[in-house]
Formats: sequence, structure tokens, C-alpha cells
Amino acid sequence: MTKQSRQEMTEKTPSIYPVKTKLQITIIFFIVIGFYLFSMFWTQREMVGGFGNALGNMYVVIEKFFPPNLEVIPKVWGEMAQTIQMAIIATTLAAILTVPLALLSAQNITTFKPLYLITRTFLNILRTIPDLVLAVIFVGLFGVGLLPGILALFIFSLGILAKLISETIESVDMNPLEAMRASGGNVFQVIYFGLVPQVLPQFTSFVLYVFEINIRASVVLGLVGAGGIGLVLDQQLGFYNYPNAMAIIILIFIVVIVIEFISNKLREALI
Amino acid sequence: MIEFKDVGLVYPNGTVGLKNINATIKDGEFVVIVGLSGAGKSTFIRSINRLVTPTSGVLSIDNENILGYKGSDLRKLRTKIGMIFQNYNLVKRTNVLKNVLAGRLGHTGTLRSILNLYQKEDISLAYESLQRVNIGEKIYNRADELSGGQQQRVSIARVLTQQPKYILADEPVASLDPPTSHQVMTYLKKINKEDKITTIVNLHFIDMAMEYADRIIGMRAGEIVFDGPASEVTEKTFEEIYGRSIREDDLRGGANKS
Amino acid sequence: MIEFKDVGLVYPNGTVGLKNINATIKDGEFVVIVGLSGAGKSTFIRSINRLVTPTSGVLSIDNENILGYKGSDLRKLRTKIGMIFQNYNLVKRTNVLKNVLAGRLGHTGTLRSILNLYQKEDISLAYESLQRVNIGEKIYNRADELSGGQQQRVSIARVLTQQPKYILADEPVASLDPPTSHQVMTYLKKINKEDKITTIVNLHFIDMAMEYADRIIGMRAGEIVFDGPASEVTEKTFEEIYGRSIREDDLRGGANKS
Amino acid sequence: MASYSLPPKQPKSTFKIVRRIVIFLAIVALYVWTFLGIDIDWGRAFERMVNNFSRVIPKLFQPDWSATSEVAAKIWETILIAFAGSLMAAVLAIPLGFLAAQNMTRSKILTAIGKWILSAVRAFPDIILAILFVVAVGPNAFAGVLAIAIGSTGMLGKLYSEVIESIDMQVIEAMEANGANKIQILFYGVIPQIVPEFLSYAIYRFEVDIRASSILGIVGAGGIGTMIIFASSNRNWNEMGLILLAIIIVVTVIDFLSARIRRKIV
Amino acid sequence: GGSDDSDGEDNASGESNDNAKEEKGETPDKLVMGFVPSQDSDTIADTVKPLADRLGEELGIDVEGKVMTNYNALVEAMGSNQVQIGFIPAFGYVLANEQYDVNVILKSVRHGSGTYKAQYVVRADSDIESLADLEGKVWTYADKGSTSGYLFPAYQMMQEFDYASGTELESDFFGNTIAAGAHDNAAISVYEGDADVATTFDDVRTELEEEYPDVMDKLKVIEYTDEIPNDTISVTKELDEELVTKIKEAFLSFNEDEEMIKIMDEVYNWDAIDEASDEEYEIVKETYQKFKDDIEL
Ligand SMILES: Nc1ncnc2c1ncn2[C@@H]1O[C@H](COP(=O)(O)OP(=O)(O)OP(=O)(O)O)[C@@H](O)[C@H]1O
Ligand SMILES: Nc1ncnc2c1ncn2[C@@H]1O[C@H](COP(=O)(O)OP(=O)(O)OP(=O)(O)O)[C@@H](O)[C@H]1O
Ligand SMILES: [Mg+2]
Ligand SMILES: [Mg+2]
Repeated sequence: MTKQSRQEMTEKTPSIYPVKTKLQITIIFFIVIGFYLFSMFWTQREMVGGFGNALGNMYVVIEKFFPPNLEVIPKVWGEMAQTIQMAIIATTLAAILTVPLALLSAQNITTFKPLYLITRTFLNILRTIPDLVLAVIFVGLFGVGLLPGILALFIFSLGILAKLISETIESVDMNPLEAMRASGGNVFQVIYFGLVPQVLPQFTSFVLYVFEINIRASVVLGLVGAGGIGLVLDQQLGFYNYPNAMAIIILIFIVVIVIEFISNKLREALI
Repeated sequence: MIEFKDVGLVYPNGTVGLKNINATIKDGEFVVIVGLSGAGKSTFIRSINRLVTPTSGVLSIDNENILGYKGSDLRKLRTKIGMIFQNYNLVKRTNVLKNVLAGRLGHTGTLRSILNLYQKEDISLAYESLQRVNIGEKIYNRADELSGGQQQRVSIARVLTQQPKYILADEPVASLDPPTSHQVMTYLKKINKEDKITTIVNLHFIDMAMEYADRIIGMRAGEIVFDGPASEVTEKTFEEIYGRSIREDDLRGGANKS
Repeated sequence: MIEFKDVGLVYPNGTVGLKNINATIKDGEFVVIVGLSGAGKSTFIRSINRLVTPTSGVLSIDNENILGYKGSDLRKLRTKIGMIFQNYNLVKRTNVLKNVLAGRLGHTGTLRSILNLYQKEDISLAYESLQRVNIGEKIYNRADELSGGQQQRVSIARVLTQQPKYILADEPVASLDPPTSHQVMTYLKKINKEDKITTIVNLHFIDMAMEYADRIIGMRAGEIVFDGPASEVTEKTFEEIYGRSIREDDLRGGANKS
Repeated sequence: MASYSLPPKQPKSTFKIVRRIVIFLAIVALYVWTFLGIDIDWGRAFERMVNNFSRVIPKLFQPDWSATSEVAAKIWETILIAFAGSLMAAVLAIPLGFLAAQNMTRSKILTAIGKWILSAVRAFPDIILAILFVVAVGPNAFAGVLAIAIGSTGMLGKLYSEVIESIDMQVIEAMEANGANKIQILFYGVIPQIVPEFLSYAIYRFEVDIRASSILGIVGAGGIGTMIIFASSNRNWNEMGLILLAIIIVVTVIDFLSARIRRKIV
Repeated sequence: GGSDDSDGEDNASGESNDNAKEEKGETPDKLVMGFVPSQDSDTIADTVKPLADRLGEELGIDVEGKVMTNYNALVEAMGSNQVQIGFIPAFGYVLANEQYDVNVILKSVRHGSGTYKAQYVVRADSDIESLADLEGKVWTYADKGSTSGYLFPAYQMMQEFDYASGTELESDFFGNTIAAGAHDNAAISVYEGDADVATTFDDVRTELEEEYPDVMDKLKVIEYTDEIPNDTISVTKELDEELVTKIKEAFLSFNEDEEMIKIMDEVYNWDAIDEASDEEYEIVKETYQKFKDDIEL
């Protein structure tokens, strides 16, 4: 670079971002904001009341939930247990089936492109199906009962888990795997010794995360006659026993907290 | 014996990794390859155990051309070649013993290894290897609890456990401080002498190369520019390998070089 | 001027980081600190801008004891001390220019910096600094698109933009290969001479230290064991710093040293 | 080698052994409890599936095209509502995420409070959120927006806090070292590191909200979830097939668009 | 009193807001009509628009129709006067009346009647002939909030076999009970043999005929319950008397209108709209009271 051109460049101070990127990001930003404003306008267009009494009205309702009638907790324990059991089965099945699917849909492990693309697409479609639809279809197939509920949870969790885990697999350190390959290990050995230890802690916490999602999804299960805490909650709301409903919500909250606690402990033990 | 005959390698993106390589490495030699970053040292070494595949020429090991190898042939080849990496490539969350036993994978059935059913001999071999690099007391520590030098020693133990005929080491000391680097090089040399394992090492530092090598191969832009015993290395060789303008470059800052 | 008077530092877990440190660093000096891993080099350097706080003694900069500094005093102190790290510590996903401008944060109002409303002078200063380390054409590249040497140069540019009175560099070349290391050291030296910025650098390699330093401080187990001009360094100094048994240790393998 | 030099046995503290046994037994007990508690007649289930397969599955693949315009309108509504709701959640979740992140809020108490708030929000069933917002703003799309916003905040806040906890703190130290104050560090050191993940999670949540829009039916905002409920109540499998197809297309398109946007920004 | 919501946006028609706390008898210039489709009917309509539009025309006021899938939400919305006119199933009406003094003004007429019944369905080949034969059998119903699916049949059996509560009935009289989620699912459970008796609206089988052509032959009805009043059209207490009368007249006028008769029949399976008063729902209230404490847990 000649001295002169350097001087020139110094004089016209550059902007913080290159002009092109700046323009693109600005455009995207305005599209997002524009779409947001439009959707806010659209969703509020038929509002009658305005916000005048929003909080007051909410307070009137919220008040009805208090004080929670904690006495019901022991009585719904059976249903809570059933929900937990369904979630355990669905999560376990999903966790097992996720392993091959996640491996097949991780680009760094499945280097055979068509296979990778097929699994990916399959998982993507699986993830787009709403849990409600899954539940309804399985009830159509199996009739009411626990099975359709469990299956709906299972398929739903499988979609999420396989995506999360395959992303984790794609971000592992490939060096140890290369070392295993270099010493003559076959595919299974390489995966088992090089990959598994690296993804195990993440795997555990994702599985427990999905478990938590499954517990809360039990409301959907109630809809299809699979029982569980969701059904009881619905019933209590239906009969206007709001303090009981609040107690059930608190119970769900406690279960969620306990799962989170266990999740943290397990992760600590594994890392 | 490893023989490169007119070996060339072009990466899929068009980068030339190796060009017209001719070299023969005899059993028991301790060869050090030096060269600037991007000279093709790693490509050279990784061709030998087929982590990359040369695109032309003939590369034979023990008088067999390995370039066509696939599947189990390839695994058998790799079983007899041990490799040491710059970043140790240990499984961080696994303990030292298991990391070292990974060296036996090529010799162990899949089921056996997954169930952790190693033969007594294998375990004993792994332990001995760890003791040879003086790190026997750390067998149950997790790999990420060790310092860099200790990790590299574990990776040497892993290779020893493999009982290879050849050892390849790709910049084994680049992440280590000088005293530790010397330690690691000393171990490699010792093993080469005691077990008669042919050893090929990549190094950045020509001074360290001269201290340990029987023979030095200098590379530049994918080609061999020097090949001879350490004693023949002169100031001129140095210039040939690193390029005549290195010092100047340094001073100017050579924006795009590093 | 930086003055250590009987400075000691004990980490909360009881590890002694510094012990009885006495040293005066005059304005414009280029000091290199050498020592084994764990010797206390980083602790020494990080005391100066109070990333760690000594637990005893007096540490004064420009004749003010900085050990009691808090809040805005501390920020003002840090604004006049630039720091370069081993791992560059750039924000990987941000472009080079913004990374360099981060050096101006201490001089810029909060609101201004959040809104990216830098003064023209600041941007121009940042750009000049980048040109000084010969990397002007990469301003819009993201930091993670650069090689190690380039990243370290960006981090030097960041410090230059800060227009500090002192520069601290904690093993600035430990992750770099030798030619690139020399490049980076050359830049540091150049800046020290051209801008008269007092520079304190930690290094592992005593040979490199001797090539660039005006003055060398050798540390061992938290204490200063050598302090003098590079020309006074002898084989004996080397032994003092690295411990007398280093070579032997090397050969024996010294399991627990590295 | 006749005798093997086996390594010493791994020294394990009794605490660890006991802990391992306890965990193992607990897991076994959990599964025993689960399988004893759940009883499913597999034979009958299988038989039923075989019988019902032709009643349901083929119809899903013969979508009722006559409902196309209605489905299109509903899914458009759903997109608008879900978009407004998830974007609101994406913003609301930021302060909560920071509050719940250990490395930002250096106070254990505040972190715990943050995490508890997020768990509490997540424990609230959609139906109750829906009722509250219907009461607040009436039965309309905006009530749906609010319900989705609050419902999504719990999960997004949790994911955000995990992202924040995993950033590179060395960069933060570098900024501290050159005299930047807390807010500057936030904007220069923290935000650039978290933006891509925040964006991915927000977009992911947007997709989830489109799929899980049955909450909209409760608040009278229509949406595709309501159609699902009616299609199932009326046992209209053909219409269900069309709805499913529409959702798959929309989510795939969003996936594609968002991937492109993300590439631009990241 | 509430403060502004976080968005701070004000709605254009903000002035029309009359809320629960204001004086009785306001005439809003926009009415919201909420509709919770009754599960207890063979077609489940998913729109209220045709009725809302026509009502708007007749009244000269904007009427917005909203379909909601949960009657708790509708009851609460009427409580806060966000919704002024509600199409609520009998049970929902009782709740709304109890909680927020919502008043019934009209009811729907189906199959020529202002009431309907619940039925007991068993397999045709089973030897169950009367309610007494149900002892020890497996009972399935949609859910406990369903008037025809649970409340009426349970009440009937409690009286017949002398049980004090539904819980006792379920545990002491029946062998097992299944909440199937919906009437059709309950009937299918019996059809498939998973349960022995289903209590549903009359007649759920017609809805299943397409998928299960032999359902009429395979399932038989052994008993019906008392008459249950049909879905209501109710208004909130805040509405002006005069307006209520006008609304009532407008709806009743649909009975004379060819076009509306057609719409009502096609969309809602209604023959007509008839006047109704709170007393007609006394029986539902009674039943509800009986179970409220029972469901209490
Ligand atoms: N996978 C690859 N695809 C394309 N080009 C590659 C690949 N690996 C290496 N190269 C290129 O091939 C050339 C030789 O690289 P190689 O890694 O062998 O150099 P090296 O001497 O080992 O350098 P270093 O000291 O940096 O490790 C370089 O220009 C490099 O950019
Ligand atoms: N945050 C800390 N808490 C406790 N002990 C520490 C901490 N940081 C460093 N130490 C200890 O203080 C001693 C000096 O460490 P320091 O990092 O200053 O060494 P160093 O010379 O920079 O070594 P290296 O070359 O490895 O960077 C070491 O024993 C180290 O283990
Ligand atoms: Mg290399
Ligand atoms: Mg250090």
C-alpha cells in the first residue's frame, strides 16, 4: 500500500458495518417490524373494550383462584402419578429411538448424503405435526386409553429430541473420533468411544427437558381420554372449583421444579 | 518400509496438498518433517494412514500399494500405524485408562469393546504403556484433568498400546511449552529406539528437529525441498525450507501469511 | 511508572500467587517476564490492571497506590492500561472494526457506544491502528474468519486504539507458530518504540524473550528470581528460572512437572 | 508375558459407590413403578390398529380440497397471531433470561428468583392463560397473542438463560480490562455472542406456536388449532389431512426463510 | 380499576367500553356474541357468523360472533362483560348464572323439541336389558362436565340405586369407569368391547354411521334419561332491558324467515328458536349442585 492511498483511506473513515450488510439487515429489520406492527394492528382490530379495565378484570378472575385448596393435592396424587408414568414411558421410548435417528441426521457422522437428507426430512415433518393432531389420530387408531396418549407424547418428543441431539452431535470435537479411526476402530467403536462420552451430559439434560415438556403436555392427553392430571384439572375448572385448580397447578409446578433439580444433579454427576 | 512414488494430492477444492513426492522411509528410522504452515506436512503424514487419499502416484507400505484400500483392509492398515495429534485428541470426559485402551480398538471385537470386556492382556498392556511414559498413577483421572504435556503422554501411551509398526506424529509438541516439548520428543525417540518403531514426526521448529531426527525432510508448497540426515542441514537448507524472505517478511508483517 | 513494593497475593483457595514482589518498571521500558507454567507470571501482570487484587504490599502506578481502587477509579485506571491475551479474546461473531472500537469503550459515553455513534476520530483511530498492524483490509471480516496471527494483530490494534500508557500482554504468542510469533513480537516492539508505551509481556520461551526484551524478569513459584537486562542472562539464569534439574528431569520423564 | 501387570483397582470413595447404587436402584424402582402402574392390552391395541387403519389413514392422504380456502385463511390468522405473540415473548424473555443466568446476575438469590419465575410461568396451563386474557381484552385475536406471549416466555427465558451461561467469559474480561462499564460490556461483549442462538430459539418457538395454536380456540380467535378441534369432533379425517398438509407446508417454508435470514444476520 | 396494558395502545372504539362496574342498562354500540358449540349434538358447528350478521342487521348494531372451544372462557368473558350474548350449553349456563347472573332469554329447538335426552348404549348382543343389569360393568362417558354424557345419567342412577354421590356410584356400582373425552369415543369404546355401557346424547350412533356402517345394529339403547333443556341464548346482566327485548324479538323473527330457517337447520341442526326462562334450567341446576361438591375431590 502506498503512503498516499493509505492517507486517502484514513481520511474517509469507514462506517462500522459494510454498507451492503447494513442495508440488508436494515431491510430485514424493517420487514420484521413492519410485519409485527401489521399483526398487532390486525389482532387488535376487533377489540371492543380497549385496555381500560384489563388488569381489573384479570384481578377479579385471579382472585377466584386464591387461596388454593391444598387439601386436594393428596387426592389427585394418583392422577399425577399416572401422568408421570405416561411421560416416563414416552420419554424413554423417544430417548432410545432418538439415538439412531440423531446419528443418521448428523452431517458429521452420516457422510452419505442421501441417507442424511432422508432422515432429516422425515424428522422435520415429524416435528411439524401438532401434538393435538397426533393425539386425535392415535385415538382414531387405538381407541381411547393410555396408549394413544403415550404414543402422541412419544412421537412428539422424538421429533424434538432427535433435532436437539443431532445438533449436539454436529458440534462435538471430531478430533478424538479421528484418532479412533486412525487406530483402526470400526464405525461402532468410533461412535461408542469417541462420540458417546462427549454427548452424554447434553443427552441427559435434553431427555429430562423433554420429560418436563411431556408432563405439561398432559392437558392434551386429557382431551383424548388418556386420563392423567390434565383431565382432573379440566374437570375442576369445568365445575368452577378454581381453588382446586390452583392447587393442581401448584402440584405441577412442584413436579417441574423437582425434575429440574434432578436434571441439574444428574448433569453434575455426568460432566 | 514406506514408499512414496510420484505421489500427488489435490484437495476437492483444488488446493494442491502434495506434488511429485518421492521418498522411501526405511524401518526403524526417526524422520522429522519440517516446513512452514501450509507446506503440506500434515497432508504427507495423513496420506500414510489414509486419513487423506492421494490422487495420483503409488504409496506402498510393506510393499503393498495402499491407495486402493477400503473397509477392513484399511482398518487393518490403520491398526499397524499409530498416530499422535497436536491436540492430543483424547476423549475429554473419559478416564485415562479408557482413552489408552482405545488404542486396542482395532484388535478388539466390537461387542467386546462396547461391553468393556477387554482381555487381561490388553489392560495390562495399556497400564504398562502408561508407566513407560511415567503417568501410571493417573489412570483413573479424567483426561481433561491433565495438563497439556500429560495429555500428550497419554496419547503416546495410547499409540504404544496399539503396538504399531509405524508411529505418525503430527506436530506433537506445538501446544506445549519448551521443557515439556523436550520431554515428549525424548519419549518418542526412546520408543523409536527401544521398540524399533519407525517414527515420522512433523515439527515447526527446525532446531528441535535437528536435535532428535535421524533424517530431516523439508517441505515447501507441497514439495520436498530437502531430504537428508540432520547433520547435513545448513543455513542454506533453512532458507530453502522457510523461504528466502522469511526475516524480511517478518519485519514487514506480511499481512496475509499467517 | 509501575512500582511493586512487597506485593503478595494469596488466592482465596490458599494458593500463593505472588510472594514479596519488589520491582519498578520505568516508563517506556519493554519488559519480558519468563517462567514455568504456574510461576505466577499471569498473576503478576493481572495485578497491574487489577484483574486480580494483591492481598498485601503496595502497588503504585504513576505514584498512586491502586490497590484500593473501586468503580470509576478502577475503570479510569484500566482505560490507560491496554491488555493483550493469549487467546486474543475477540468477540468472534463481531467484525474486526467493532472489535477494535471496543478499545475505545473506556473513553466513550455509554449511550454513544450503545447506539454505535462513534466519533469520526475514534473510527479513524481504529482504522489507523488496524493499518499499523497491516490488517486494514479485513475491517469487515468477522473475527472468527481470521487466522490466529491475524486475530492477535487485531487484538493489538484494539489496544492501540485505546491509546494506553501501558500495555500488558499475557503470553501473546503461545497459540502461534514461530514465524507468526516473531511477527507479533515485532509489532509489539515497534509500538513500544514508536509510541513510547511501556510494555510488559509474559513469555514461555526465554530465547524469544532475549531477542526482544530490554529487561527480563524471571519468576519461579511466585517470586522474582532474576531481574536484569537481556544481555545479562546466562546459562545460570536459565537454570534459576526453569529449575536446576530441568534437563535431568526431561530425560527421566518427570511425571508431575508439566 | 506370563503374568500381567494389572493396574491397581480404581480407588472409589464409598460415598460414590453408595451414590451410584442408590441412583441405580432408584431408576429401577421408578421403572417398576411405571410399568406396574400402566396397564395396556397390547394384543387388543394391535388388533384395533389393524381394524382402524383403513378407516383413518387413507383419508388423511385424501385431503378435502374443498376446505382449502378456509384452511388458508385460518392458517394465515394463525401465523399473524403466533408471530405477534412469539415476538413479544422473545422480547419479554430477555430480561428474565438475564436474571436467571448465573454469570450475569452474580447473586445466587436473584438467579434463583429468576429461575423460579420461569418455572412458574411454565407450569401455568394454556387454558388458564387463555381465560385470563379473554377476561382482560375480550374474546379476540389479541387475547390469543397475549396468551401465546406469556406461554412462550417461560420456555424462551429458560433457553435464553442457558445460552447466556455458556458464553465466553474471557471476552468479557478483556473488555473489563480496557475500562468498559457494565452496560458497554453487555452491548459489546455479551449481545454479539448470544444473538444467533436467541434468534434460533425465537424462530423455533414461533414454529411451535403455530403448531400449538389450540389455545386460540379457547379465546375465540379461531386459528388452525380450532379447525383441528372441530375436524376431530366431527370425525372429519379428510379435512384433518388438509390441515396437516397446510401446517407442514407453512412450517417448512418458515424454516427455510428463517434459515436464510439467520445466515444474513449471524 | 385497571391501568393501561403494557402496550399502551388505545383502541379505536374505546368509548364503547362498558364494563362490569358501570351502571346497569347501557346500550353498547357493538355487541359480542360468544358461541360454545355443544358436544351434546350430532353436528358440531364451527361458526356463529350467519346468526351474528343477521342479528346485527335486525338491531342496527355491530354484532361480532366468536366461537370459543371452552365454556369457562365464555363464562368469564360474560362475567367481565367482554361478551354480551352467549350461546351456551345448559350446564355452562348454570355456571354463568350462578357466578355472574347471566340470564337465559332463548333456547334452540331441535327435532321439534326444546329438550333432548341422554341415552344408555350397550352392545346389541350383550345381555344387558335394564339399568339394573349394569352393576359391576364398565361405564364410559365423555367427561364429567358433560350434561348428557355424565351428569343426567349419573343422577338418574344415583336415585334409582340409592347412592349419595357420583363417586360412590362409580366405585360401588360399576366395575370400572372410563372418561373417553368425547361422546363418539365413548360409543366406539362400547362398540369395540372396551366398555359395556356408554352414556351419550341421543343419538350418537348417527354420527358414526359413515365410519362404522353396522353401528345401528351392533349397539342398542336400553334406556333414556329425563329431558334436558337445549342450548341457551343468554345475555349479561349489564345489558339494557330494552335492548334485550329487541335481541329476543330479532332472534324470534328468524323463525319466520325462510333463509334463516335453512341456515339454522344446515349449520346448527336447529328447527327454530324458542323463548326460555331460568326456571326451565332448574333441573340442571339441581343436578349441578348435586355434583359440584362431589367433584370437589
Ligand atoms: N481438507 C482440506 N481441503 C482443502 N485444502 C486443504 C485441506 N487440508 C489442507 N488443505 C490445504 O492444503 C495445503 C497443505 O496443508 P497441510 O495441512 O498439509 O499443511 P501443514 O504443513 O500441515 O501446515 P500446518 O503447519 O499449518 O499444519 C494448505 O494450503 C491447506 O490450506
Ligand atoms: N483464580 C485462581 N484461584 C486459585 N489459584 C490460582 C488462580 N489463578 C492462578 N492460580 C494459581 O496461582 C499460581 C500462579 O498462576 P499463574 O496463572 O500466575 O501462573 P503463570 O505463570 O501465568 O502460568 P502459565 O504459564 O500456565 O500461564 C498457580 O499455582 C495457579 O495454579
Ligand atoms: Mg499441519
Ligand atoms: Mg499464565
